[in-house]
Amino acid sequence: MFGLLARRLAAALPTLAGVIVVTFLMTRALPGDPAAYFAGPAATREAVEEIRRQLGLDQPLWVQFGDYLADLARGDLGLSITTGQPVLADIAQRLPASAELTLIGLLIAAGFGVPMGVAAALRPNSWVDHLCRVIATAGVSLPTFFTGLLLVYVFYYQLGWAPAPLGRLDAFSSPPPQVTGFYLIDSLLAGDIETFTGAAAQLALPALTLGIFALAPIARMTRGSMLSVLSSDFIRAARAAGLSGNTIVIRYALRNALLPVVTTLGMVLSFLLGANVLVEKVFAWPGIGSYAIEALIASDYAPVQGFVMAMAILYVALNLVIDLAYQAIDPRVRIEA
Amino acid sequence: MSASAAAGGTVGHIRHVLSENPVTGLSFGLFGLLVLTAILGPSLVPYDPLASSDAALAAPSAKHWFGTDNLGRDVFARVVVATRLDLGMAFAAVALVFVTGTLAGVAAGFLGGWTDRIVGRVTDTIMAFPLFVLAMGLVAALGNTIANVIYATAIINFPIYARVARTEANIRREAGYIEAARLAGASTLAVMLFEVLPNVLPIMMVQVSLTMGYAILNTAGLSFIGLGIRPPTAEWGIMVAEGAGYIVSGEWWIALFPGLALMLAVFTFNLMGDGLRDIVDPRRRT
Amino acid sequence: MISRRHILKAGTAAALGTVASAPAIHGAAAQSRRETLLLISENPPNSTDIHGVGTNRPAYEASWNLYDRLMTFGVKKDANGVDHYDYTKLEPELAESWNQTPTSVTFKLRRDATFHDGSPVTAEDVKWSFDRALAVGGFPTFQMRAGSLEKPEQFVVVDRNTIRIDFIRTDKLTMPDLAVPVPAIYNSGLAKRNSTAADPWAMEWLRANPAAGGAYRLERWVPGQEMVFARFDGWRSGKRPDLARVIWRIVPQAGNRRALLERGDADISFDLPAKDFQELAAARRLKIVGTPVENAMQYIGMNVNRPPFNDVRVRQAIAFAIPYQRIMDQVAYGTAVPLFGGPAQPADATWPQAHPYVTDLDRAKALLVEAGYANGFETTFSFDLGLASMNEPISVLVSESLARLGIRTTINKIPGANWRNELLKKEMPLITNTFGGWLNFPDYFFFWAYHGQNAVFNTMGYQNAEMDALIEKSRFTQNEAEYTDAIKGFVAKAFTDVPRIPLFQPKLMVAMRDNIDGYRYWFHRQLDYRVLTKG
Amino acid sequence: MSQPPLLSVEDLSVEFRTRSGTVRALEAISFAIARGETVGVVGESGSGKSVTAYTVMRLLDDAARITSGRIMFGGLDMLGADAGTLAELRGRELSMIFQNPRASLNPIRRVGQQIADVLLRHANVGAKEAGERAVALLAEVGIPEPSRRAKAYPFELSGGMCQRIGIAIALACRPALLIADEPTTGLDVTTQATIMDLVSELGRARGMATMLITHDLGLATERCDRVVVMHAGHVVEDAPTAALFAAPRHPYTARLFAATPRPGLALSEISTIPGGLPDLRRDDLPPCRFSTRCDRRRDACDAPPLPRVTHQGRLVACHNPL
Repeated sequence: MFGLLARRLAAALPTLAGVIVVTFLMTRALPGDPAAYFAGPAATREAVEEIRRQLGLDQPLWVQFGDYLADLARGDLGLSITTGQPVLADIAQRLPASAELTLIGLLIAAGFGVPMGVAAALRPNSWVDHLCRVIATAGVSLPTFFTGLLLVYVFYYQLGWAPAPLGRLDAFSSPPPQVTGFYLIDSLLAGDIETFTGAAAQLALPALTLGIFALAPIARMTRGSMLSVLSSDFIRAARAAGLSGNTIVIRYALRNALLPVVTTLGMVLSFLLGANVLVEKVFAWPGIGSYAIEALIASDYAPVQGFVMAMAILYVALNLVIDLAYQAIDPRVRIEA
Repeated sequence: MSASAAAGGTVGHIRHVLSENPVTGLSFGLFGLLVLTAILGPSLVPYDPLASSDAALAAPSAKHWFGTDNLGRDVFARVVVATRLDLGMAFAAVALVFVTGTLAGVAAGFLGGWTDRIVGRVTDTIMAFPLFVLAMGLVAALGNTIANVIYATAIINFPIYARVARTEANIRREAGYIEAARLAGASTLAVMLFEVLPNVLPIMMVQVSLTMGYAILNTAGLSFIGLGIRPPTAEWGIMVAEGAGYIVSGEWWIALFPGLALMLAVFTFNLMGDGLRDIVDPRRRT
Repeated sequence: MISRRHILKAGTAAALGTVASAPAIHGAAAQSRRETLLLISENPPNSTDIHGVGTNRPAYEASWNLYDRLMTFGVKKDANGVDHYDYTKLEPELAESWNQTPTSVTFKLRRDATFHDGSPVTAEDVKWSFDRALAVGGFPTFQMRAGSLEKPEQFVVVDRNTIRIDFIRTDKLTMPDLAVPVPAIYNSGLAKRNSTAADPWAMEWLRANPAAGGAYRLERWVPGQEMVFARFDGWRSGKRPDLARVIWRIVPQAGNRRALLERGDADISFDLPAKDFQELAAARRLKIVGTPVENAMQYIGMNVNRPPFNDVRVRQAIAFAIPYQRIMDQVAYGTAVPLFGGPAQPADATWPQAHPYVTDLDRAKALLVEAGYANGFETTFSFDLGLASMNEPISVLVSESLARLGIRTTINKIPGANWRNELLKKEMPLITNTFGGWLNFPDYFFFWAYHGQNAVFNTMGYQNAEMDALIEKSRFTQNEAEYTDAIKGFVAKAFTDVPRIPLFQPKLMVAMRDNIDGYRYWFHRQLDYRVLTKG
Repeated sequence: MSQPPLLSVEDLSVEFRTRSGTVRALEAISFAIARGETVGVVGESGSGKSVTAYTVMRLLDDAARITSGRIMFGGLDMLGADAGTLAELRGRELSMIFQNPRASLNPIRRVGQQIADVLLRHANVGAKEAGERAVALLAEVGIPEPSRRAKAYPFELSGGMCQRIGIAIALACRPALLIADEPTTGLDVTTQATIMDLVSELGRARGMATMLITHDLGLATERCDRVVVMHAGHVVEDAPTAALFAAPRHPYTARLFAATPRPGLALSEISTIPGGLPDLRRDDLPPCRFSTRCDRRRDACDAPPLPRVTHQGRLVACHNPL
């Protein structure tokens, strides 16, 4: 178990190194000039140059990179100009919001996508199959920003069913005492049902937006995987043994078919974390995606670097979790490991 | 089997796939429509897509099918004319990554060794980024131009191509005809380019159709946040972004129609990709 | 001196402290909505300390409501009956009275004034605060200097409740400059306790921890998301505010902000597109107030040092080619005062005022031919992406109109962070931009925007000896007639040479629910919670 | 035979629709199996043996179409039965063991549980009893340490073990007919014999009829009462083992015999069957699908229909039998 962890982390190191270098170069190439920003609105060109010198921005790139690495080694990700906060604190505070949103979105996608994939696989090339395919493809074809806007317009503005798109809680509630940072969990831990329903209501539309987008990969993967499992020998054997339809589809076929789907989930999740930057923007969701967008547009590069680092680490961690999940489901991997 | 029989077989196979999957036929039809719109669109539209007028924010009518935007420009004309740009950008990006990604992947899969390791590292590093944010960062860093949007879109799609091509080349590495070509004295490069590559191409063509949709979404997403396209150029993403502010005040048509066009285009390419995969590689249908 | 380390390396502890304190107020949600104002805006404040490095505009609002100053401005009704700060009247805030002589002013502080932590406000606190504004550099120091407040020796503690400010020159801006947001009064004892050897002015700590004594205290701040203010019941510097609590939420999408206001989920916002203000005003479902922003304008600037805009005929041609009315109708939507089609010569000594140009493509064409550009030319039209909602449609309409003269423009959107940098370089040939000054004097505007000192706001790089002479005269003359003539002179010059083409004077628009009263327009364009009431 | 057979297949034709055309997999085949009888179905790969088995089990996939015929099993019309009836029947009255035993087991379910699943479904027992009986069955099929092995996953067991599990599943509910589809393919020779012994032994003990599908004519003659020879979707010969062994009448059967290694036959004497199976997608298949490979072919062979002559309890489908 620890061996696997260590091997995995070692394998991820070159990737992380690549991410650090690329991010550093990319952010230095951003058009903004922190010196001009810090120098204030009425500064002369000389004043800006002076501040540039003080900030060390006149140093050769490799010296700046050295400084950056040294700071990174101390866990110092710098300060955000936009929020005025240390990037680490910002990310620590916003990550749970993104994670909660993305996970719920994924749950919605899996909740619909898996049954859709199964239904399609049970009757390939029937109208059910075609319908599932069209729905899933339509979902992934909708730009998330467009879906989000439409949902807000219809369900909040027109129908009034959804609460105002004001972030994780309505303005008059306070967040539950922080344990996990996931409001749904924290509010339940605190026994605060009102906050729980409030948080769930706020989550509904943005999570649905993400869910619609992630539906296709999950439904497709389930369908394909289900089709290949359904045509495999042991399903035929199970039928020959007269097992009931439910037992065959769920206990025999689906459990096997989910193995490759679990692997896909990792990809989908990392894909969603990227896709949710626009969703967060639309729903005023205080996650790290909207944080990164704002920072990038403002050429505020400490948050951009911090965000990318956080995502890269998350990506590695995610793959590790997927491996572990795979082990939990598949005895073959478990015993070999 | 004779050549004509083989050709007949392919046609028959395509016919079979289409009859089994009417949705694919529909996607081919839509694709034709999109391409025609991209080619002929600018000469067909009733209004200059860039000309403002006093008839601002007019609702859809017989005169303005999709209404007009905040500057009185005809939304229908803009949506139609934008087809060429949106498809063009996505196509350029996909063409770029098709060439580079396929070559890199084939080299990695066929040669193995350090080539494989380098390509693997590059793809891993790209994959570790949240792709949309990487694209944003690249465009912001390289400069806010259409060309850079295309490069950024190509870069974030690189891992998909490199990985698929790598797998396919790797499978074929030990194939009989490769051995035969090698024994016949062909150089490694020649074997790779003339034996492996042509065999990998059909599968990569399927990827083209599948990633076209993603490329369109990506370029539109970038222009949604103000990167890439310069006003007053008509482009679907930026039109949705501009129209977004008008939805709440009831002028839904400004965002809705470009949004629908965007969706339709992506939808077409995704469905077509599925269909092409059926034709090229029936076993892999998912 | 600012070190990069210093700025970019944050007091992690301070920020985490803010976050961790959130649960402590859990349960305050029950507070009645009637006493709570929900304010929404597009951009978040990044500090509570107006002296902080890189403090953004929304943070001025936080500072204004958290901190007190010695004096504040009076109030008057504007033409529409809306409360408007009165530049001519200074009123007591922390100072209960003052005595001004030609060489100094002496303030008596309120004896009963305390900071939020209960410690009394003393002259030492005032001295420390003003010293700090001068010491930290950047914007606060610049703003203090605008009122000839330049040296720490000018601030003299007379006794515990008395402070004297010595003048280094006669400056009509000194007294008003003491009532702007920058000279806020800090709790020096608290701040010093949280300073370090490396950070003697507690810059890091004060960013998230106000050491203030104003009408509101900071209840919670989740950076980038919300700031919550609670009324400070020990406030003595004015009438007890009506609102017990103010929740300020960040809502990035304009459409969502409108929806929130219309559905009654939010109470007030400045940040709506012009068109929404126009429609909401027409629908009468919300109270919409628009006040022309003093000394401010949206304009087209041309780089006078480069061809083709070094030729005044080309600049005049452009001024005749702008589709002014269409911009008013389709961009400003009535939220602005037009600045075109005025009389041939300046009518009075006010600023901004309408210039004589109107849309006349024939005259524009004739001028271009005369200048040798019969076939037009190619150029780039740049604007700040951060203000795209106004700038982008303006640039589209202008470039479409220029295209009729054969002038082919490429529109260049510059990210907000880079805009100031590009302005500093003074290389952009053609821009649209907005500029305004806090201090409402024509000569103040011209000194920054047209003077040969070539400040960053002189985005056109315009330098003209005659212009400079008129501006200098207006700044220092004591003679009213001479002052008026000088202003009319430089305004006329600005319109003839036309390095910048004024388009309109924007209005500061605010939308609020019907039950919100007491809104007051301030030159700093931020909301004053203290005077708002909710019925 | 006064008693009706346990299974009768009459005039059965099956087609597959594929992307490349229609495959006429079975054409008008007939045969029967009596209670307690062991019948071998023999032929090359692709001759339609497995399709026959799956058709009887009604386990064909969606691409298959039964174009004619009737299958009666214990008085039930199998082709007319609904899905529920069939599912009740399978595993209880009619069960099957497969070639490639490991692939026929659910890879991520413990083998004891897989046996118990069948018992729970058909045997009207509770979970606990099903578990116990599963262990007992494992013991019965000769698996040592059955209670430990019950907790194993298929990949932890050898191929032979897996096939024993397959047999345990198939026999769990004492079916009347067992279809064994090449049950020993892929197993080593000694295991092959043990498995076959097990099938015969348990079958005999339970009075069970067995349909043994194999390409190995030797194995069939060794184990079966009667042998049905199939070629390219036709039943070409159907005879009691002894009679068939003594004198094959169809040229294909004879060829098969010649191609089967047996004791006392030198390797050089083993002949191969020339040509391959015809492409069953062709529209112009000759009435006798063996005619292209047959050295006894005459012009009459091209004239439809294919004769199906039954004489003294043995059937031969040939114009020019031996």
